[in-house]
Amino acid sequence: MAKRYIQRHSLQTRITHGLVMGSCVWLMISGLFVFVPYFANIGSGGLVQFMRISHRVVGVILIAAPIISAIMAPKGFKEFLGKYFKKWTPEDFEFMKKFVPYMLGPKRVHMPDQDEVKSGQRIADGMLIIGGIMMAVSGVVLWLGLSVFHAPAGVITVMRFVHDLFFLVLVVFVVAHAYLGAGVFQPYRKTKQLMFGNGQVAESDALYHWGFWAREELEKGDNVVER
Amino acid sequence: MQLTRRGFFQATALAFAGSMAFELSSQSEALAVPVDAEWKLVNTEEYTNICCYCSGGCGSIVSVRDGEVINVEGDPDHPINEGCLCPKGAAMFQLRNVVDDATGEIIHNPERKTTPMVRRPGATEWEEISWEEAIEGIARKVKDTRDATFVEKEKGVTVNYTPAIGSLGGSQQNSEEEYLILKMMRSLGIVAIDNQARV
Amino acid sequence: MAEGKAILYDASRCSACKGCQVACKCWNLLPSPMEKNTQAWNGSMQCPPDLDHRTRLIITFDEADNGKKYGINWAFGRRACMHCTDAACVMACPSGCLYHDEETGMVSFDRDKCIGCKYCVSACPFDVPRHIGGNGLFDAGAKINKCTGCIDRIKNGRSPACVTTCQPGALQFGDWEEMLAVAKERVEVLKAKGFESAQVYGEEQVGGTHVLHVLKYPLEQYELPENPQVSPLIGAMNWMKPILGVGAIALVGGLGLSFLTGVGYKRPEMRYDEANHDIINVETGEVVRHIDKEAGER
Amino acid sequence: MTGHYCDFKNADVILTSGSNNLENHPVSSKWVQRALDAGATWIVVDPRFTRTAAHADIYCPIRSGTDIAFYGGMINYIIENDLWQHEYVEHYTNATFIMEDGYEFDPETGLFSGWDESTGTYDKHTWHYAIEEETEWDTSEGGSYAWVTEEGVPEFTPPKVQVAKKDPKMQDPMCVWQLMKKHYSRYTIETVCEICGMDAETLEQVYAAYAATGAPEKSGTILYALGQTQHTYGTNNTRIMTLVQLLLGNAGIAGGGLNALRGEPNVQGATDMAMLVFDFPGYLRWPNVSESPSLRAWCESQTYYGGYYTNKPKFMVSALKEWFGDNATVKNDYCYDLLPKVPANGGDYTTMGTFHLMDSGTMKGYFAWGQNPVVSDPNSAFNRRAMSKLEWLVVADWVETATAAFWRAPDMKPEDIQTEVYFLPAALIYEKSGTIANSGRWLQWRYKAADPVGEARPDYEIADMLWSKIVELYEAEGGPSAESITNVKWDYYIDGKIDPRAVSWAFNGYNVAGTDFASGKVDLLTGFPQLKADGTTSCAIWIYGGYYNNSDAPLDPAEQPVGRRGHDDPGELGLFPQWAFSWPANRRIIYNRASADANGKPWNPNRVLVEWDGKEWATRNDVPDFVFQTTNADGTTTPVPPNDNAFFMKPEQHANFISYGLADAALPEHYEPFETPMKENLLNARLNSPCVKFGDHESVKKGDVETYPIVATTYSITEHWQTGAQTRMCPALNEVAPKQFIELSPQLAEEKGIANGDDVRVFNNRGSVVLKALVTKRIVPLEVNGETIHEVGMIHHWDWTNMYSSDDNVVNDLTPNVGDPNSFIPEFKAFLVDIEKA
Repeated sequence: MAKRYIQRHSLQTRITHGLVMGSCVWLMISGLFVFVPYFANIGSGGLVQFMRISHRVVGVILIAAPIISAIMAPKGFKEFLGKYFKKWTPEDFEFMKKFVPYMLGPKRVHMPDQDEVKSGQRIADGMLIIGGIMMAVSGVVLWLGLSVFHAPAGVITVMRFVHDLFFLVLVVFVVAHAYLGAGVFQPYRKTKQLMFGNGQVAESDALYHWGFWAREELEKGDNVVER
Repeated sequence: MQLTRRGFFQATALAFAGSMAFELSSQSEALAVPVDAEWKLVNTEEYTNICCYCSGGCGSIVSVRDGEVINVEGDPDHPINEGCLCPKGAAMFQLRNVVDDATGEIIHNPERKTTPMVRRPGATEWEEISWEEAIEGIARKVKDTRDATFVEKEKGVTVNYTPAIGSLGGSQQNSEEEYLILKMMRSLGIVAIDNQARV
Repeated sequence: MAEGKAILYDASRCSACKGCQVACKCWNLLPSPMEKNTQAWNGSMQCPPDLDHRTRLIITFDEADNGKKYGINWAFGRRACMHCTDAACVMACPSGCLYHDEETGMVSFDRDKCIGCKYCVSACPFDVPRHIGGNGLFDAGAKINKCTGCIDRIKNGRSPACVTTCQPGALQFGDWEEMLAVAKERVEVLKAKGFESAQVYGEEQVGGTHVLHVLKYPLEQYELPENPQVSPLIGAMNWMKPILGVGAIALVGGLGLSFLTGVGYKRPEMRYDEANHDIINVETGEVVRHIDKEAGER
Repeated sequence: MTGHYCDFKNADVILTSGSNNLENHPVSSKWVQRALDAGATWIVVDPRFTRTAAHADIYCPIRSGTDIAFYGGMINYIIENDLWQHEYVEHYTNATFIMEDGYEFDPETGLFSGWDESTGTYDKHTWHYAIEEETEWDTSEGGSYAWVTEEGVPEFTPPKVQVAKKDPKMQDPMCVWQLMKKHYSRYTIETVCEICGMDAETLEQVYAAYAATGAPEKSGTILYALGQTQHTYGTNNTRIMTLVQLLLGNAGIAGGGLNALRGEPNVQGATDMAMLVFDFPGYLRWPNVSESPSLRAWCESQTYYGGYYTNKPKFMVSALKEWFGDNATVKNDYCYDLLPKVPANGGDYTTMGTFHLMDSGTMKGYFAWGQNPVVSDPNSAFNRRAMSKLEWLVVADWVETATAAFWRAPDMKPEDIQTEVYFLPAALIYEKSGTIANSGRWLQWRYKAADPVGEARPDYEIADMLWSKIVELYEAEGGPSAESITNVKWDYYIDGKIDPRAVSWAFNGYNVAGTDFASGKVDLLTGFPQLKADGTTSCAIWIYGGYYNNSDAPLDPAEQPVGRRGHDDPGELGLFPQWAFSWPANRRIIYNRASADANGKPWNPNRVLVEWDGKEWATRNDVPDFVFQTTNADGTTTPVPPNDNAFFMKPEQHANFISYGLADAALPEHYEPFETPMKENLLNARLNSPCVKFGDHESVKKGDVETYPIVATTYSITEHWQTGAQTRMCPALNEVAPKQFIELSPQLAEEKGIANGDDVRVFNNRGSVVLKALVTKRIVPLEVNGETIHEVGMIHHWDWTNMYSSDDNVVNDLTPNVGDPNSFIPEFKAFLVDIEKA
């Protein structure tokens, strides 16, 4: 009997995510060369200079990729926002309540059904989005304010603080996101397929993770693939 | 760390000794005082000089390595300026060497002219020539002008002068040079000799 | 109270000849504009008008009425790195390029370590650091340029180049305590001469600066901030790094624990029977759960 | 300078006038600050509130060119208030001397006695003393002047010793004191303020502060520079300051004197070396047609009847021996005739005059040795045009100066200019060795540090190459008076190469018999007292005697007095006698006899230069500048007790209030600048000095106050130097002072609609230049004789050359090419212009 899969992410989404992820990782690594004294001193300066310049180039990708993607698919972008900014259900709250126990005892703790985007996901990804925006804004101000323009020292200092603070925030959520999203966490195995594979989730996994959404999709059948 | 003038002088006393005797001995690397391998003036020979601007007579020290001037600054042992120099004096290094703003390299000052040149009548440009050409050309002109205008006697008095040549300047030269220029000019019968004292 | 060495700038002795500006250039091999007539006229003797990428030190000029029939209060000031004890630039510098010289207290830098981030620029309450190179959008290769206190000279037994060259003795160099005493004594002399605004600047500011000023006229006539402060954010940012380190370790630890608890996790393969709204274990065929749509279950 | 830079620290009051010493002689700031720290008062009198004025205890503005009125008022104030130093004036000056009948100054004409309208000169007969008696030199064997008759000494008739009539009580109406008192009685505070423009209160404050140095133990020093000398009466400006110093007993003491801060590194050397039309090295007179057509005439006209200049024939004969070597013998008058004689119109050969000679076609060839007259001389547009008539021009310099490049000035057409111009690249100061003299007369040695860049060569090599070629031509081809050239001694070679050290031997002087430059054997004299007039000694410049006198190490300047680096400071007066050498005879403060009273007791026990202890001049912190002992035949010495001959370089050995030395006044008298905003001279009937030099030349184009109502002056700033050829070649200096500017008051700026930073056109009959405006409260309009006078000041360091910083505007296009009749120095410091927004 053929197995059923639900098409969860489009190719565009996956490419956008890939670009954002790659640039984010690169930005974090290259940023370390300014942030961490040890890294700032590696090599004779050439490496650090390369990192700093790449930080700017890649920063442009980070900012540009989602914007271009949104322009290319305005409807999808609107839906995307809708999925994240919606009213929380009792299951959403329950999910959050059980989140830590679940992380430390997935064999015993069972999570409630979820919509297309889990409440935890909404918080975590939301933090990534907000963090990304803050990094982008502060980054651009720092960049232009120290090169092309001569921004007031106070502005630069505040922006540096913002940039540093959200780096801290992002580190936490990116690592967590990767831990779960890449399926390091055993119950989440195979989820990496969603962004790095064909964007499809197996029926069984979909039922486990996003019960409400999976059933709706299976009932609708539009995005269901059998093979 | 004691930073007195004396301390500095002791540190470089040997180098001074070297500079004092430079005319007698060949310039010796051994006389230089190594201080610190990173030190800008490591292994330099130091020669005292006197500033070339106002007539204060401030002392300066010229530090030289491998025949090239590395630094010029005030002579801390000089009783008049005690190591200090005004902006002009402090820039004496740049008369010879400057930092190229475009490359950051130290280069010979490109504004300085270091080749004899002639500008021919009616020409719009200089022409570089050899010293021999320059000296021969000038000597010929001097002789022709002098001989054509020379006055040997005036009202029975031996006067031996030419009104047709003038010589200006001298305050920039050393006294020995002033004397040689003066002696040359006066011996040619030149009356019109003046220098910056006249302005 | 600061310790170590200090440069004392006595504005009441300064003849504003700019010998210090030039000596700084020549010793430190800093360039000056060489393209013909590139410098504009700014209507003042203060040239260049501010510190710039080539210039670590300027003498400032300010004219104010003196309330008498003739003459004015013409204040000559010095604008360069103050060599703060609580040096914001050192705190802000991520690469360790900027540092406090322990022996002298001078804030110097190791140019090779500069990564051009310019964080020092925004941190400095005196707006001192400038950078050579790195102009334009990508800002590549920018390197810090500011007064080093000539610690190379100090370590080799000389005073900083600006001090060495100062003819009227407006710049002196020595132990911090001694320079402070000289400054205070001078202020008393000036006050006795009728310069009531005379004051020492740098004793208290930012932990005591290693450049002390004797000011002859009111502070407004000098390009010095009344109350220089290190922004608290600069300190906060320095706390953030250990926090991040600890946080990262905790996070990794937590996630590691989480991972271990998840090892061996298995769940049976399920499928959904949309007709009956049943979730079925594929292997056993057993209905694990029924979605009671009529009861409003989703 | 009568003193030297370090001596400023000894002053109780420092008066800076006609100088911006902190800016233009920055090392003075060190020593002035030391004086201030010791409690001195500093007075600055200047038309502008300069960086110097910013530090003064008292600042007093003054209209440019009115210094004689200012100082005349001070003299009057000192005399009226009895603040002068009685013992000093009575003993050491000519105040007690009685003048020749007929001497007078008439304010109704503004002229001294002896004026000849037809020649425009004074017959100075009445400017001399009335003579009591005349005696002869004792030239007999054993007599003081026995040397005159020795073999080898040129024949000349010694001068008659003149003993002037005196009135020790200084009451005789014809005594110098009474005449001077009367002369300056016209210079009241009110009149001075009307002329100079300051208010009476400030002026009196200045007078009182400075006159306080009339107390015997107090010292006051006057620092001056080109602000005093660059006037049509500049020499009298300096004289009147001397008068003040003599009245107050400030000459010859530590912390006193009259100190000319000279503007060029070795202008003192160039003056010593007589690179001047009328002079012979060592402040002797170059042979001229009227006074000294022969050696005998020279000796008779130049030798003083008393004082140290009785020795002039020794200096001259030794110098001729040095000039011509073995060719000079007593039989041929030591080749005196081979030297050129300055013609009667000698003044026409001074710098400004040479441009007239070029313009008229007389002068065809010109050398400029490190000088840039096209920018530094007045009316430079005229000078440029005059130079274009030259057949050839030689410029030796470090950079292409505007003089070298005159043919490509913005207003020139190179194609039309037929002048052949040679540029010879010169070595920098640290690319060669030699002696340099500072303003304090210190002779110091410069050591070569590196070889010249490229093909640049030291000027001594350039001179040697050129001279050798010229001699070669004359030996081959002959020519008029070729012996003037071929008989010259030119043997300054060491190891076959021209060498400044050999010239130093010539400066110091040597015994002819024991010396042969070619073999490197030199018998150097210990000092100029050893010079003789009989041809056995040779010395190029007597005042340098003793500066390079160690025959044991003639090749090593460090072993010579000139190379000394000792720091001994006897009396802690900053004399530093073991540092280098100060001419003459290592005297650091000249006229130092005057530092002690008539009995040889120092006026101030803390500032002892010399002291008589009752038996001898036991304390000699400085080398005595007077006859303090005589040497006996057996070599022993006998002390000479104190006498009044404190100024022994004068024939009467007393300092002069009234003097016949200058062409234009026996006592300094106020005249207005050549171009003045005044309609009349408030002190006498003559507006301008009667003797203004070159005022009639057509190129001058005198401007009047109706057309050009603004007084202008020119000056330097500390960041640049002279024509800027040297300083604009240093990028760091262009950076600290990038543009040529004009300073003007906010009032004038408002009147003319000019804002700070604007371009301003400055113009008069001679030219028009555009400069950047520097509008500043440091310049104030002055109330002069009831009218408001605006003054502007311009710096002058730019021309059309230089790859870093250039400007087509040459400020000296505006200045008048008129000068002082004594010094022939132009009047850069006061002239008329108008301005407008460009």
